[in-house]
Amino acid sequence: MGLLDKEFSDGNILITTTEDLFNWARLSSLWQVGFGLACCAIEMMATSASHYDFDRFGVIPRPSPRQSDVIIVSGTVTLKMALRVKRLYEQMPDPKYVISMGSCSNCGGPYWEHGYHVLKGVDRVIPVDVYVPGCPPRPEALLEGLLKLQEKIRYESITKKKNEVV
Amino acid sequence: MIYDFLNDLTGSPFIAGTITALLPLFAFILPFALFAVLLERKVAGHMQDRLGPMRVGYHGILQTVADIIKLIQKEDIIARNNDKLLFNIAPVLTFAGSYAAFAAIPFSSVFLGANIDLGIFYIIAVTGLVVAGILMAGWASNNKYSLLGAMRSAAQIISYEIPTILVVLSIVMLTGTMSLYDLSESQTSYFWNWYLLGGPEFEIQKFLLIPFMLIGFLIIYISTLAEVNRTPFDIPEAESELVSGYHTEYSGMKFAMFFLAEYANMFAVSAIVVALFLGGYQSPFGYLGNLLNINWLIPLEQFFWFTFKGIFFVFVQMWLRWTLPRLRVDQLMAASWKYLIPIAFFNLLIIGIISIL
Amino acid sequence: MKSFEEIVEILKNYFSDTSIEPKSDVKFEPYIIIPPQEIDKVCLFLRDNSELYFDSLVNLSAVDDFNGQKIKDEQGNEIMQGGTMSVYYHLESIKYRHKLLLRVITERDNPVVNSVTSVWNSSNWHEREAFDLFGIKFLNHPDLRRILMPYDWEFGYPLRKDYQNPEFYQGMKVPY
Amino acid sequence: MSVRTEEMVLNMGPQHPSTHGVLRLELTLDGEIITKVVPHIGYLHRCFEKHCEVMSYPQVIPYTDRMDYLAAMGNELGYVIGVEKLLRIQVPERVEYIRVIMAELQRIASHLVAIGTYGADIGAFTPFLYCFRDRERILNLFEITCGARLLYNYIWVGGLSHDLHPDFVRLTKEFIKEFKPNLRELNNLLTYNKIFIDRTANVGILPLETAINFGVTGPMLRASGLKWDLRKDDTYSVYNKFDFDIPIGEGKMGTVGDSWDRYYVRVLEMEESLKIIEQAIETLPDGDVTSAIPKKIKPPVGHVYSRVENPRGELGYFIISDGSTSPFRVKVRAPSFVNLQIMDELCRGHLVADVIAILGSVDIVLGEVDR
Repeated sequence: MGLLDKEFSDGNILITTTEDLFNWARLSSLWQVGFGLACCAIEMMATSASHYDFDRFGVIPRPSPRQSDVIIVSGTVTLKMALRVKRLYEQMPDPKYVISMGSCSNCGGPYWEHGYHVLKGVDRVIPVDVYVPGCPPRPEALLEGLLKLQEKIRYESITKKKNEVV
Repeated sequence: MIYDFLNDLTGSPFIAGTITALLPLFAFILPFALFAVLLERKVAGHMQDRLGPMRVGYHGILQTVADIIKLIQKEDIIARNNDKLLFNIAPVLTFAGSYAAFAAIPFSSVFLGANIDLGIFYIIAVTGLVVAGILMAGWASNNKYSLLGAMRSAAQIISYEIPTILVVLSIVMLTGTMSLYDLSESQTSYFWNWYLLGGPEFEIQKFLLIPFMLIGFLIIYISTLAEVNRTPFDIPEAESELVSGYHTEYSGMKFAMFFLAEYANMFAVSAIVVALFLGGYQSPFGYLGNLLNINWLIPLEQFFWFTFKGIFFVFVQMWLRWTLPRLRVDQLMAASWKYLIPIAFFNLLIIGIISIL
Repeated sequence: MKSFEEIVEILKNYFSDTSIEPKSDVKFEPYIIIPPQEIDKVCLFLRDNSELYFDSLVNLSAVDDFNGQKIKDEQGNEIMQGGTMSVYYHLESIKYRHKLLLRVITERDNPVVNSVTSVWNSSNWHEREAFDLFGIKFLNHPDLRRILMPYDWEFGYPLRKDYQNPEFYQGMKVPY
Repeated sequence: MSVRTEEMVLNMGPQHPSTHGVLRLELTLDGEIITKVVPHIGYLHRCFEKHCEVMSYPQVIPYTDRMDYLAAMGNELGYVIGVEKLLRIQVPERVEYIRVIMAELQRIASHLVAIGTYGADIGAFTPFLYCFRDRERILNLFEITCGARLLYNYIWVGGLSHDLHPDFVRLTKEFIKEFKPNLRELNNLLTYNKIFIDRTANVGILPLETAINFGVTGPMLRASGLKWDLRKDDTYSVYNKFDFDIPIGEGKMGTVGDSWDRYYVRVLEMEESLKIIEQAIETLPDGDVTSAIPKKIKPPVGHVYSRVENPRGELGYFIISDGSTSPFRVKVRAPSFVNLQIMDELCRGHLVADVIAILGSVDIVLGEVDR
């Protein structure tokens, strides 16, 4: 380990404070891709709407993936759609996060056995940060998923590798 | 003005110039844009039975700060098929266009970047850069949505410049000056001296002018609304049609520049309207500084009144945005060429006739 | 409003007995069996006849009758040989408020049916769907492509009863 | 001088803010004028019909929910009516009344989404959120009844999964009372807005002949001027006991059958649904909602076509039974699937912005288009 590496890996005050600031900014302003797939998309819309109000947490839908930070995969990913979802994910700029909303995108949901055209879990094409179970998840569940994601971002570090983070 | 003051203070024209140039950016545009975005979200939220940002800072006041810090961290994507040079220049140009306009905007009788004789002419000219930037962005993105958005935007801004200029012309004709400073100075002390209410000359013409001034004010407000691409004229970035229009392909800081330029522009056009029709930085009820005999209070009061009036019109723009649907591209053109321009033209004629009476 | 028998009567006046085969002894809904090569002519007649005026095709359903011979292929999967496939047409006259059910029976190994898109535009996508999921070819269809499955799906027709799902599609694992 | 011009192909979707899901439209443009629209569907093909063939009759009901996820109650109702026809079951009157109430509440909820998203497509975002706010109250009513917000599995073969909550009648009355002024507010904000009318009137005119030939049903067909509603014309459940009108398009702001008419028919239908709910609640009979649920569902060999008027049009189930406990084949005639075919016909010669206006007025749900 070189001197510089050591200096950075120990996490001195300067780095940790900027890191905290950056993490705080990232977690407070998670813009989602305005993108819905199936039933869960309706619940996602309901979460953005007046009663639950995603905007309270700083989440606003952006129509273009280039300007978004988080993609909420809301609904069944079919084989025909899977590569499009992947491309959408690839179009987003780093750092980017994925919330898999609903049983369908977690694991295929009710279509796991006989769904000849259903991808059994969106994690087969893109990496997922937070899974929200439910069919469809209630808006509260999605909010909880978002808070979990924020928690995850809070402890991210530029010096440590992502998978070392608890 | 402020340049002379700084020049005296530091003795160096270079430092004075730099500070004068950067002052509006850091003292006003950035804070204003951050504030305006937050205001927009709060206004939208409350109009829609929501709360808007709540978690970041007290009632979400730090929301836009977080947004900007986040946007700085984002990856800057330049796709393989983008025209790299234009793609990089476009946001800078757009931002520079709206930033340069602030040079001639009279925030108060002392806080004024440059007292140009052709102030209003200069502002209208440099905001033309925005169009160039948008066109470049649309072309360089190599994205059909961006291209359509850019084309629409260029057509729209050019069409709506004409009624704006016709109305500006009528004011210029009436006052004989293009300097925004002189215009503001002439509408002094009380609100009945505003050009919206016929100007400071207390004669029969003043009362004849009032209805035509109101028409002129409405026209310039509508057309400036279109120039900054706000609803109901937001077709260049119409979310539901063109994804995000000309800035679809931009990410990170470049997108933020477009974003800042948009909000800076909103204030710039409101400022023009305020300076032309609503007395500029003049207080509508006289000055507290005069009353208490404190001279240094007056510029502060003026600054307050100017930003207050400007932000009020920005608020009206937001209010309209969250109330109205958007027009279609052909209806938009028709609104300008069939209605606004002829009306503005006749308005100009009538104001001309009244002024020679 | 015409009853099923009256409609059959009118049809029999215009078409030969071999092409009109009414089935009224089934439970719930009686239907008429039409040969696959004549369905478009019969439908055109049904639409344009002033007494019948079936101006709307409500539904078109393909069905794998699965009544052939079960055999095993090389991998030991059970597949079907021979047998029939049917296409059901639900017609309705909005003007006279009567309904009719037609059935076309075709060979399962090489299902070919005449398209009725020229009669009712609404059958366009229904027929494409039947082609996509069952492999029934509709002659004279203007645009017979896959509709629900991906255009490059080459693993057969999923709604056939003996369909086997592939292991991988474009690098993605398909089974759970 | 001749200028070489080229047609541009614009791909809209599958990820696009206003395709209402994962629809892909391939637009061929001449400038901004549409010369051809090719819809590509199937991005949400979830193999409903295959599942029907392996599931038992009651197990299919949750899958029907997931087709038209905005009108799950209506989907269940159509399927259950079909199976009951096969089994020849008579269900208690209370069950029928509750089913009607639920279906009509669902119709309002679904139309609210349709209207709200339509507003958002045109650029008015606020009505969208107002609609969702009101919809949330209907979802609360569903939630106290069966515990689910969106997909209910509530209407069972021969009965219902739960009886009504004791508070249901009171809360529904409260909802109706509060919803009526909200509907007026919506009309003021959006329906009679000059810009909204400019954007939608005389856009995407659908003549009646074309509509019938394309098999279009539901509010779209009614907007073209035909009084055709299965609730009245091929009545099912207990709809014949209630007094309500069928609103049709009158070309108030433009031509009969334009987008505004399609939109307005939905607004009027919500009022009619309120009427039905009010009547049904007043005359709600007593009874046991689970008494007629059969222990074993094994219908005789045969086939049946059952259909209901869903918010988007005629939803039909063609159920073939081979005498076993699971259907031999279920074919769904999905209203959105049929209605969507007409996009090309409606869009030609219009501008890109009009495609959005037309698509919104067709009101599709992709879950149902692709099944």
